[in-house]
Amino acid sequence: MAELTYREAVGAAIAQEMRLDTNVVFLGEDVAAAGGVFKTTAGLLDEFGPERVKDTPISEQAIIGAAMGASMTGLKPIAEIMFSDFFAVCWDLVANQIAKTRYMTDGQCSFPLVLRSANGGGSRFGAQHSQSIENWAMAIPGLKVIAPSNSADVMGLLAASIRDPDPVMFFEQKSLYALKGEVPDGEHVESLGVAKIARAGTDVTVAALAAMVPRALKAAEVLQDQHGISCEVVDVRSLVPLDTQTILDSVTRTSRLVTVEENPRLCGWGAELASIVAEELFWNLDGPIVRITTPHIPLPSADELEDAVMPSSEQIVQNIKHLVD
Amino acid sequence: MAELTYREAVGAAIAQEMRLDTNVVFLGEDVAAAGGVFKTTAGLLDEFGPERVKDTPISEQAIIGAAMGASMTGLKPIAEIMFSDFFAVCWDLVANQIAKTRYMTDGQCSFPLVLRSANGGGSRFGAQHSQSIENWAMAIPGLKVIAPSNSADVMGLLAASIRDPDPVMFFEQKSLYALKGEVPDGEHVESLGVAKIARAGTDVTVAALAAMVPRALKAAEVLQDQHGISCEVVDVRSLVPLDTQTILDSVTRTSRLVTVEENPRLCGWGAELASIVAEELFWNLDGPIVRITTPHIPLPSADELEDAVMPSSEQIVQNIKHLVD
Amino acid sequence: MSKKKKDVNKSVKDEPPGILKGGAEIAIETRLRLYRTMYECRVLEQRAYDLFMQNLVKGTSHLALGQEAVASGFGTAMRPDDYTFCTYRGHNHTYVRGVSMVSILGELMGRECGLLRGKGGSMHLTSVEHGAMGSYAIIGAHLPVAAGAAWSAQYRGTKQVSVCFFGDGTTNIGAFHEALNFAVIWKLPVIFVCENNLYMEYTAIQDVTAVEHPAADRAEAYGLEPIVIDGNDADVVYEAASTAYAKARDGGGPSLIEAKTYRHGGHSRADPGKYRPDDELQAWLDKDPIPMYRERLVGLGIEESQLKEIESETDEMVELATEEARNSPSPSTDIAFIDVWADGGASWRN
Amino acid sequence: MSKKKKDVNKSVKDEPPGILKGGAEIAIETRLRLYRTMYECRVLEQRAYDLFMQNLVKGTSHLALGQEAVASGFGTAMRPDDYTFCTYRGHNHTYVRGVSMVSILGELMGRECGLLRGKGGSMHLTSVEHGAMGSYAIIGAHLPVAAGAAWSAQYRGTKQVSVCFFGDGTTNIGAFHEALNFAVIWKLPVIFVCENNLYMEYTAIQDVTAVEHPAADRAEAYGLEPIVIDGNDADVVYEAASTAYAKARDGGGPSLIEAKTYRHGGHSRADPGKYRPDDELQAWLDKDPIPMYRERLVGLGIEESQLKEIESETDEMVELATEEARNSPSPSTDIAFIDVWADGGASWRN
Ligand SMILES: Cc1ncc(C[n+]2csc(CCOP(=O)(O)OP(=O)(O)O)c2C)c(N)n1
Ligand SMILES: Cc1ncc(C[n+]2csc(CCOP(=O)(O)OP(=O)(O)O)c2C)c(N)n1
Ligand SMILES: [Mg+2]
Ligand SMILES: [Mg+2]
Repeated sequence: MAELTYREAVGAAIAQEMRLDTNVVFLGEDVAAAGGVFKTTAGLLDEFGPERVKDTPISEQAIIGAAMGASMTGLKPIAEIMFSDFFAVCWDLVANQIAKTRYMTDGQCSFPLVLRSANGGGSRFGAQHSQSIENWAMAIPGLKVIAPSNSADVMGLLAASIRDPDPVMFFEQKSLYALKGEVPDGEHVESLGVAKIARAGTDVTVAALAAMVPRALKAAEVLQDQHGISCEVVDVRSLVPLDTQTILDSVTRTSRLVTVEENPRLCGWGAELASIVAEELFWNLDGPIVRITTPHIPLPSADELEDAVMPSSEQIVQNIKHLVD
Repeated sequence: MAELTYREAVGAAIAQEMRLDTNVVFLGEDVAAAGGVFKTTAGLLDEFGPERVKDTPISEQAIIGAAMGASMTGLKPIAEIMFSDFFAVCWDLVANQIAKTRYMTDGQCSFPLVLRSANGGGSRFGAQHSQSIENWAMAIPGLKVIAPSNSADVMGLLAASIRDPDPVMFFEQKSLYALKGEVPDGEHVESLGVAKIARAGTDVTVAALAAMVPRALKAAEVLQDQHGISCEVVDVRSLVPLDTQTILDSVTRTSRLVTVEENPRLCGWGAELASIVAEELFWNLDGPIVRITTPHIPLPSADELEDAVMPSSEQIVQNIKHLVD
Repeated sequence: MSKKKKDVNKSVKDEPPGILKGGAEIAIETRLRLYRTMYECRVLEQRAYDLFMQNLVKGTSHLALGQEAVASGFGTAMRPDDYTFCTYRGHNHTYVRGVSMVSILGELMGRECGLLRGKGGSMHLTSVEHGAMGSYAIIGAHLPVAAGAAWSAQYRGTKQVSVCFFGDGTTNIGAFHEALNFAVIWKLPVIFVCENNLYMEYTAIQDVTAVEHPAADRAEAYGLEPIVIDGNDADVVYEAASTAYAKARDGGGPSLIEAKTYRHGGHSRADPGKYRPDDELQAWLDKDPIPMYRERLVGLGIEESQLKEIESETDEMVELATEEARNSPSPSTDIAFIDVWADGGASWRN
Repeated sequence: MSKKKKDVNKSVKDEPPGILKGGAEIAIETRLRLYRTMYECRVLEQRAYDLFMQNLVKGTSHLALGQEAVASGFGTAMRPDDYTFCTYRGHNHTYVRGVSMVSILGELMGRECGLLRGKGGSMHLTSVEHGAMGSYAIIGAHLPVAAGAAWSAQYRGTKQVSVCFFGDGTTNIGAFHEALNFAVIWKLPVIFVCENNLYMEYTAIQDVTAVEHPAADRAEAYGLEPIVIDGNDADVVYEAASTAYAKARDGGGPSLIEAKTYRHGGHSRADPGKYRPDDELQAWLDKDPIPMYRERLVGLGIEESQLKEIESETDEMVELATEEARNSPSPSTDIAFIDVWADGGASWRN
């Protein structure tokens, strides 16, 4: 086991896969010579050279379009979009072209590509650099959607995403980049579509993603220690494919579901999960399904303001206490 | 009462508002001289002249950006995006700029504009010209989201959208354009944020939107006549603001909720509604919340294929029969 | 402005459409192939039009009647493993890659025999096995995608060229700009072909564009040579295409070619095209690429009978294709629920 | 390519930075204002930098140290009711409209006295009452928005001009292209100012751009005159700005101006800017617009004492502003939950 930061795990996964497959190529803004503005891809240019690790202009449509065209003709591109908010400038390529073309062409083309991006709040970057947009991607048929919460998952799931024959949106929570964690030695690959029980429990299932996982875990500890409430924390990890089995199994055991989402309220992944459970496990439930989200607002910039709106472990504790009491 | 098509109601609403307020201006591709590719805006150029009714290049970012800049400096622009799928090419302007700038600037700017577009399936246009993207808009704080099901609502809600001081995404279901309906004489304006009970009932609340409303109504008739099941059909009309009061009242009475969505499965507005009801009316419910949606796939083009995937009144009947039995 | 226009005109090959060049260097077999291809495109799309009229084609459809010289010229100059990217107005560009008439007509009618078994429709014709890498229905998107395929060819060292067809209206969207700059800085083997048919949907391109030549007047913004060609002259197109292919294959990077042409009909099925002045339409009908090219061939000594044979063979071909497509069943609705993912499935959960 | 470059050079005002023109026509009061404004910008942003170093500014921040002549030249030439649109590197462009130092520093520190009470932060400075219509943090977006404000001014007949500042890197994104074409065809009173500081974030603009002058070499693609100016010479900027404002106000339509300049520091807070060659950096430090302009003023007979007074007044101003901003409380967290809508609220349901 080596200890890697979440940031380092990104580069390690890409390097691992580039070593194994010369069809893997990587492009983005400031990713090569500068090693990425979050320094996630430092060293790749040196190891793999300028044919495989490429700096681009500020042309997100060209970046994603290039990845699409390359993927349908034999390469396995990884494209970086610096901040996930910027997917809005190239959403046509993502949502209308990459996601749909396999289906529209009766399965003639595949798009083995990864679009990775720094996602989420907590870094005081304000409303245009802090969004959690996993739900934008989840709403589009044809995209796989991954959002890891720790270094080992970054490495294993990013490697799996690169190997996957379908387009994968890989969201790195930027406030976690400095977080350290153990990563298995040697080649490390996990499977997409598998949730992880990050903490076992019996009273309530708490489904969380990315930066909300550590907060949910902390809340679970407090709830156990101070209130005798036992939470099972599920790290959803993969929104598409969604491991409904693990989640439904957990809720079957606990009879309660709380989701913790970083994104604004409306149409988040938690709503989807809530609707699945409300339909499929209705008779098993012992109480209302509760969603904890950022309110339906853009994110403010100042630290106190941002902290006030994003779901905190205290808020999770309060909500669950209230629910279970 | 005059009988207008859904298509004519669009032009009537714009004309009504342009007559009342010279700050209302209208721009889009092929909207002026040609009267729009769906002929919704025929006659506006003649009546209001080329200063107020303007043809643009194929430059959706410029169109939406122009509307934004004009709205923050005194005008009330209406911009047409020909097919709602094309919002993907200008999503940054919509989701990151228009929606967030009022909040980010501590309320300094308002954006009294309307972005209207032909939305939805059923016209055999294939995956890139048939999407229902109300949920894309609903997921973005700062956007109001309207989707009418009939001529009177088109007229009343579009007029209200134009008068509204906030940005409104106005989705016209293109397969309804030829549908005729009564529209009140004289100035006609409704309120945003009000759902309508399109049919009263006692056994189950069916929440539907746009083209799904007539299908839900037809299903309700069949269910009543053939199965003795009484459906209350709620035409949601306004996703943001959402009239939760009308919907929750209805579900309180019927104890059951079925949503009928045209969009692909994941993260649709129905999921949001389901999650609200699963949290707030859990103890009132008599059974699972059921969502009827298009599967999580792009839309196919051929008529039999498209019909096979979009929610039909038969499918609504089957689902509700199964639920209530 | 006046200075600017002169500059451009100096360096462009701008021929008034209809004045056909000699093109003596083109082999007669190639010429016959150009003629046959244009003629095939013409009858194929005329048939498509008839089928709309009989309500056998649903949804929408965009014909390129009058623009056949562009598809034929590029298609004929292409290598079999080159890549084509085109738009919703892509029947001809797809057809010239060797895709069968029956699969095209079948797709328009949404039949089992259709190229995409009805899942894509008229706007999305694609045949990867023929290098027809898709028809894209949202303006601009396929320009960067074509650049990406060219990047892949460059990386893999295959000498394949990617060619991307689009209209005049497309030059005003952002993706055009990004793709051109991107292709040039990476020196990609891609050819951008603007078919300037003077209109976007119903709006004249000159009413919404800051320059006279919507593509060529932008070429220098990317360090490219401005090229305007007579898109109704199959020989001119063939030569311009050959030059651009050779340049791309030799590592010379991208080209941007503006081919002036005209669509005989409206923008799409629903459009009678009434916004176009009668005399303009008539002038272009007089410059129909097919009869003009036929005349040239006759002038070059080709027997009338040989041309008649091409024509009757093609007419028969389209009849047979129509019959076969009409007799093809509707696709099983099962196929609507598959092939979202590479494993053939569509499920998003376990 | 070589032909092209010559063409552009012929028609541009391309001065090597540092060679200051006489500019004898500019009134001395205006010159003093230009100097004062530059100096104010400089100390304001130096203070912002110090506050980062003390960890009193969270998040990110982008300084324009070295680029002050552009903001000052345009700001000074502007009419009070004109509109400014700028980027995340917008402290100076906002400040020159008359916004107070305390509200800018307060915003950077996320205090109650901040221009946006901490809701926007460094990247989104906006003061509608001063015509500072926003700082936009996603590349390209504000170009069409600025065009829209110009459209509104045109429609309302107010003779206001909209000016839009952006960087060299921004010229390669789609919105640039769409906005330029759009502004020209509608003849909008908008000025697009590209501050070419040679770098996007960490990548040199020349490595990712098909032409030498990222903005000016694209001007002709929109029928505009290519203009490159020395962006480090406040007089040159002021004159170019005045010309463009007059043209816009007279109904002459948009201008695109490329101002060559350089940022002394890194792209943003996190960046030491090490990717820039030492000699390049040194050469530009030697061309610092502020000491150069000061020297010119002295050469023109301005008393040293008068300049010192400006400087000490400004130094005191920034001290006071810093104190006031530091003493300002954090905003009440309540404000995070309001002002999504024009009614002041944030609710999406009844
Ligand atoms: C982003 C986008 N905007 C608008 C449209 C609608 N649309 C389809 S074709 C067309 C006109 C395109 O004109 P041009 O590029 O000249 O091609 P042509 O149809 O003449 O071949 C328009 C506006 C679209 N498909 N995509
Ligand atoms: C669409 C988009 N892509 C990328 C970024 C990240 N980014 C912020 S500033 C910047 C560089 C911009 O360079 P330039 O336009 O030259 O302006 P400068 O920072 O030099 O003033 C980049 C890439 C962004 N904000 N938006
Ligand atoms: Mg055209
Ligand atoms: Mg720059």
